[in-house]
Amino acid sequence: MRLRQALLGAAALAVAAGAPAAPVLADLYVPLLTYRTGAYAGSGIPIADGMHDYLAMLNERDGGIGGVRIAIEECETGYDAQKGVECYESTKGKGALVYNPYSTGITLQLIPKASVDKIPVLSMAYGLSAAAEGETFPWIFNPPDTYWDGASAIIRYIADQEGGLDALKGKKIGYIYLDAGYGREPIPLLEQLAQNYGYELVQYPVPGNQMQNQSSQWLNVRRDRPDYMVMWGWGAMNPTAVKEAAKIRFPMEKFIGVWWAGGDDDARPAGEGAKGYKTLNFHGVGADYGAIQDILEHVVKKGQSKVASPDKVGENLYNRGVMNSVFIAEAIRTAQELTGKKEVDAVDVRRGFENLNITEARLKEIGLEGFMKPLEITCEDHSGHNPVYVQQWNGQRWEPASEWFEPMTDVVRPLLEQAARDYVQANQPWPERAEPCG
Amino acid sequence: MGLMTLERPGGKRRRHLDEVLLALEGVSLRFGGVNALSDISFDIRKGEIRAIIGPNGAGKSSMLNVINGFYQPQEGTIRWKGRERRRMNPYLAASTGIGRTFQNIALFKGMSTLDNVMSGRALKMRRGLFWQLVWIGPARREEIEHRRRVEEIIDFLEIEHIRRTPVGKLPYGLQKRVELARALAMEPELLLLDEPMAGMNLEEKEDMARFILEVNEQFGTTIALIEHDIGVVMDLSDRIVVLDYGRMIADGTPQKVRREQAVIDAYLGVAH
Amino acid sequence: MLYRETGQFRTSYAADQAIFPLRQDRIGLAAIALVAALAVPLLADDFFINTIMIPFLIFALASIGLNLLTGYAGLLSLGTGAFMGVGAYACYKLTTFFPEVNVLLLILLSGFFSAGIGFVFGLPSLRIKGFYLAVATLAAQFFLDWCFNRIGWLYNYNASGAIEVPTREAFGIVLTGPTATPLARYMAVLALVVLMTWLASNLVRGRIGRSWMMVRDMDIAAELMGIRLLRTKLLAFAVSSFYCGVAGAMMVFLWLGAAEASSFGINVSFQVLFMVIIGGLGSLLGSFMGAAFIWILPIVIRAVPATLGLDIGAATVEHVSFMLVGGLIIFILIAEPHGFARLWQVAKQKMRTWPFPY
Amino acid sequence: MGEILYLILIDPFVQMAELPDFFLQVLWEGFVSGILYALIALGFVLIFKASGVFNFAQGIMVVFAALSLVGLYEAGVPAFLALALCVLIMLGLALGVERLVLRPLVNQPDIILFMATIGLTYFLIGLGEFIFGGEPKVMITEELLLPTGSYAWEVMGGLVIFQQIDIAAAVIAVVLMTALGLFFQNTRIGRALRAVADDHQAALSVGISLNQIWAIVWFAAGIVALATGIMWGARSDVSFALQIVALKALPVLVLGGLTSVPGAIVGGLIIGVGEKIGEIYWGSMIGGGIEGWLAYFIALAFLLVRPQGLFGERIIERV
Repeated sequence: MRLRQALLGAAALAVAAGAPAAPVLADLYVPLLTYRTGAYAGSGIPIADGMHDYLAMLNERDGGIGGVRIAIEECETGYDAQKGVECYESTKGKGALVYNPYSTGITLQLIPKASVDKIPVLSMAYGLSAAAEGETFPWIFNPPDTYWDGASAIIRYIADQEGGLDALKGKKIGYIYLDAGYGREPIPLLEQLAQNYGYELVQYPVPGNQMQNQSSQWLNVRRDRPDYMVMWGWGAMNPTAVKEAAKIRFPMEKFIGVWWAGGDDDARPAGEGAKGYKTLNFHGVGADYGAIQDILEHVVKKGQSKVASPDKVGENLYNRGVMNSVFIAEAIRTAQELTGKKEVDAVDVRRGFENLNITEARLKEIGLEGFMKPLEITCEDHSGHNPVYVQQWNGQRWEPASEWFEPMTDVVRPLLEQAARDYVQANQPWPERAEPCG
Repeated sequence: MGLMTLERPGGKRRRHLDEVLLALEGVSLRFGGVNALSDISFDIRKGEIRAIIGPNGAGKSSMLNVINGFYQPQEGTIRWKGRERRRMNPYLAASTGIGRTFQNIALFKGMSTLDNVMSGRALKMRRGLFWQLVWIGPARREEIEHRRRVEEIIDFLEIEHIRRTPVGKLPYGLQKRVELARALAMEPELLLLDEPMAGMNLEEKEDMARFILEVNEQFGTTIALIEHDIGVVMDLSDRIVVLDYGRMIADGTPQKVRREQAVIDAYLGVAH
Repeated sequence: MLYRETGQFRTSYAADQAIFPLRQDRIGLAAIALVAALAVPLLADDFFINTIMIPFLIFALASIGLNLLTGYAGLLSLGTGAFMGVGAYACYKLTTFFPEVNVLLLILLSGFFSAGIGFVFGLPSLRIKGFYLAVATLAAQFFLDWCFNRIGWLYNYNASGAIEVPTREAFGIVLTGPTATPLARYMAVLALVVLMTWLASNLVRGRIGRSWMMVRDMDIAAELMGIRLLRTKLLAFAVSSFYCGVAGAMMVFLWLGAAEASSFGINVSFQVLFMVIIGGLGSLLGSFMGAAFIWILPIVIRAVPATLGLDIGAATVEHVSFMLVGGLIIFILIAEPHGFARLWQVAKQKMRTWPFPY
Repeated sequence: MGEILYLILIDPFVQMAELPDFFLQVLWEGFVSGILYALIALGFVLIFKASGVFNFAQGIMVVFAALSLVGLYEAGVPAFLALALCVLIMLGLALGVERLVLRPLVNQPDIILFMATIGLTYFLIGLGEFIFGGEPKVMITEELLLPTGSYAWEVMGGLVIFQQIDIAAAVIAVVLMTALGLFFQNTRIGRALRAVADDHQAALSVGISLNQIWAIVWFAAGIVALATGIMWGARSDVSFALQIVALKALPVLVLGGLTSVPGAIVGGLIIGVGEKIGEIYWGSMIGGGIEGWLAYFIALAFLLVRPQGLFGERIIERV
């Protein structure tokens, strides 16, 4: 450690190689890989704020988790794989307990490393869907839902609107997505379901360098006249898509995004035109939760948060960040209970995740009653395949537009198992699970 | 006219003035509607110094460009070493023994004198990519062998002291000399010199004239040159072609050309 | 004082043509070699090797590749990132087809694929020059980017659309994949980079290197001296792309561990172009200096607040880092447009004649 | 084989004929994005013409100008005052660039100046995010009294929708280009600028101040950037991702010829319309999303025929 600092210092044009400001070892060190810069900052900033503020609130209100303070360190990745690896390498030596890459690309880089470096990766509802297979990926967790859950839930929702799965036959469903690993992941499932239920899937890829220039895709939509549009967008792609949809007068209530296409800043720029736009969600929005009020009181009011204004607290993606940190905190707490130690390490936290059981009662305890559905992770299932709901933009904020409902876990599960087998096959020799369950 | 009084060491020169190296017949070159050259016929014989003169815009440089294949004439035939050539390109010209210098110095500015002269050997070096990469062995031997020849030329032209200097930093006169060295490194049979003495002072001109003569004698290189300084041309060359407005108005020995009325008119600017 | 050549005579053309004719230079090189091959592995920690040394060497190799094209042959390219990508995807397919073959060999082989692609995209260079050509290379950048996304075969139809580096060995040592130690990967990178740098230095001082520089400095004169322009330019494209391709394969296999199309985006092209220009066009040593500067500077900037115990947000540091890097690039270009390589030369010249000012 | 040829050579035209209203819509969309490309390219051309600098920073100037405008507004400055202040900011930027970047780098090779503008791009990205944050912002379209509605035109049994903001963009682009044209044609500075474009040395020798000219063209390019930023910001939002779109101006630029203002406009329209038609009628055959590179290939195809671009000055090779 000292050598590295010395080398760095020497390179730093003789910046004094002082003692590193590494966290005191007794702390629970949680690095947050965030991005507040670059083309995806629009989505990255509220999530970063939410993640940071919940953990900071625990420090302020409870003195950390189980009485041990959390050392929070943000590392800026810019949604860039190179910087992501740099962040990983620079923080893992400090005793990182868990990583949240918030980028499919970085997640894929970390998946093989996790089992070698023995640090769990929490890719909350993103990353590799197959990672839900705990037996194959003991170090990766992607609760509460995988992309395939999301895609199947949207199809189920559309079926409900149309009056049952049978009514899907002959329907045309358009799929507009960011042309990268992230957007392409749901395609196998959507195609599978198209076979099962007889709808036609039309794809509209949006290249990364065309995110803000989507008029071609939407012209195609206008020509093809799909009955529904499904979107897997991120960053600057989302607001542009919503605007373009409004422009071609696509019926917004038939335009449904995944949970990542549901930032408040995604819908707001389109003004009135965005009214009716829907996205999936798996947690509540707004600030009317005890824990979030605590954040306002203990963190935002004290000026320790980076949010631009207090009314950003409670926005959809902010709450997404909060939920992410709830998972981290609860996993650490579970690990503390399981091991009896207060200062847990990354191996313990993995166990904590695997035994994570956030019940209604627990949600009430932490001031998040009704915020999300109870979540239970098992050794086999690292996702939970939790219920989701559809929310709708009313011009000002998101409002629930459906009850909570289950994704098509029965369709998703076999596909996940197959994908996990394929992954292992492609990455031979893949380590056998050595970690005991429980 | 008599600024330069070079002694022609005429008798000592070995000559094969009967053997025609390059012959042009009825060559015409047009750019769009402009006739750069019309119906030019003359020849260059082995071992001679042949001058092409004429006022500005007479088509002299175009003539050289036609000879070494940079321009394709629309009409006419060119016989090079006894064989008529249809399509010429600079690569063929260079590889069959035509070397040249340029009116506005065309040295490789980012390279040293040595590298510039070495670049004249480019066509003579044979080792391919593989040996170039490995270097040790054939490629290095080849490089050293050619280096030896190049050093001879450098000695000959008395530019040893600037061997390592980037050519961009050299004074004008020396650059011209390096350019000559580079052309000589190609070991051409026919050397085209485009205004080798333009912009030089008297002393530099004398040096350059001496080099041209020595090249002609020692290496037996046939030389075709364009030059504005009529005095130099008259003293140096064996035969002279005079161009004006793309047409040939005279051809012959200096003595003969000097007397032609058309030449005098062209130079004094009589209205056409 | 230390840097005097007095008393060292070159008695043959061979000695005069050596890369390092001066004894002091040879001693310096040996010292660097010792540090790189012994001191770094023995003393440095994983972070230093993984985050500084490996990427630095890989980018240095990519810079050499671009430098051969832009610095030596004078052809400006903005497609470096994509050519690196071709190498990476080729290597991925090769390791899929030939799992048993020495992975270092496959990394080198993958260079041939990017050389081929570079050759094709070099074809317009005969007619198109300067910035026009640069824009034409952008066509390669964006088209190849699209291919990396669209041609499922390239990434074995992974649902994630990414390539994941499998575990492969060379000489019985695991070099790629998650179980490869940073040290093993570092030594592999070092060996390949040293080898290829040596080859490049041979190339640029011989006939081929000279023919590139001829084309760069004055293409018409080069043509009239018998250089075949298309052939020379295409060779430059192919060799340059070979180097970039190998660098790309190394980037994914020996450094990142996984990649998707966006890993080879236009930003990478600019990153490498920066390295070449800041280091010095037409200088292999400059490629190393440029890569060191452009890669390490932002890391140092990011480390500064933590080292000094300042609490500045990660995003702010990033913003400042952008401003500093941008500002420094302009500053360096103003101070010495020919890059670090020229600065180094000038410094050496000063040392030679020290203590006399001339 | 025949089937493939049919798909490539005939089917797209059948589609165009079958849905003429849709084809009109495609043309219109292509026209509008072409206008926006042309505006970005215009900024490039102004600077290239006067100083020979290939200004890579034009894209980020667009973002920076739009961000400043929205940022000032969000800070409580009234919309039109913010617009005026933005003009001043662009003036400051032009003076700063001239003084700190161009003047010290005068007479350096093109590629060095090009790199300096990439350095400038990095600097402006950092500065912009530092001041205004990385969040995307909503363009203050209505506050600037720009129309936001749309017209629907029933034609040929269908519907063509014109966004008012797009029409406004076209109008503003035309006004801007005309104004610039008149400025260069009829004012002393304009004439000086054309003189500089023809020959730096000659211009210097008749007493034209290069520094002044450079500051003026950078300022003009800044104004163009501001207009582009407003228009493109209104179409999507104001964020740093916009500068990627600005890269599209490069093929437009080389297609038109680096030094030609009409070239930028014609090039913009060719690229804008060409890539829309290509994407919609041919793109789906190979999976779509080809717009990312199609523009470059269109430009490349033109360049192979005319290496100096459509309106560029002919490159004459001589020795």
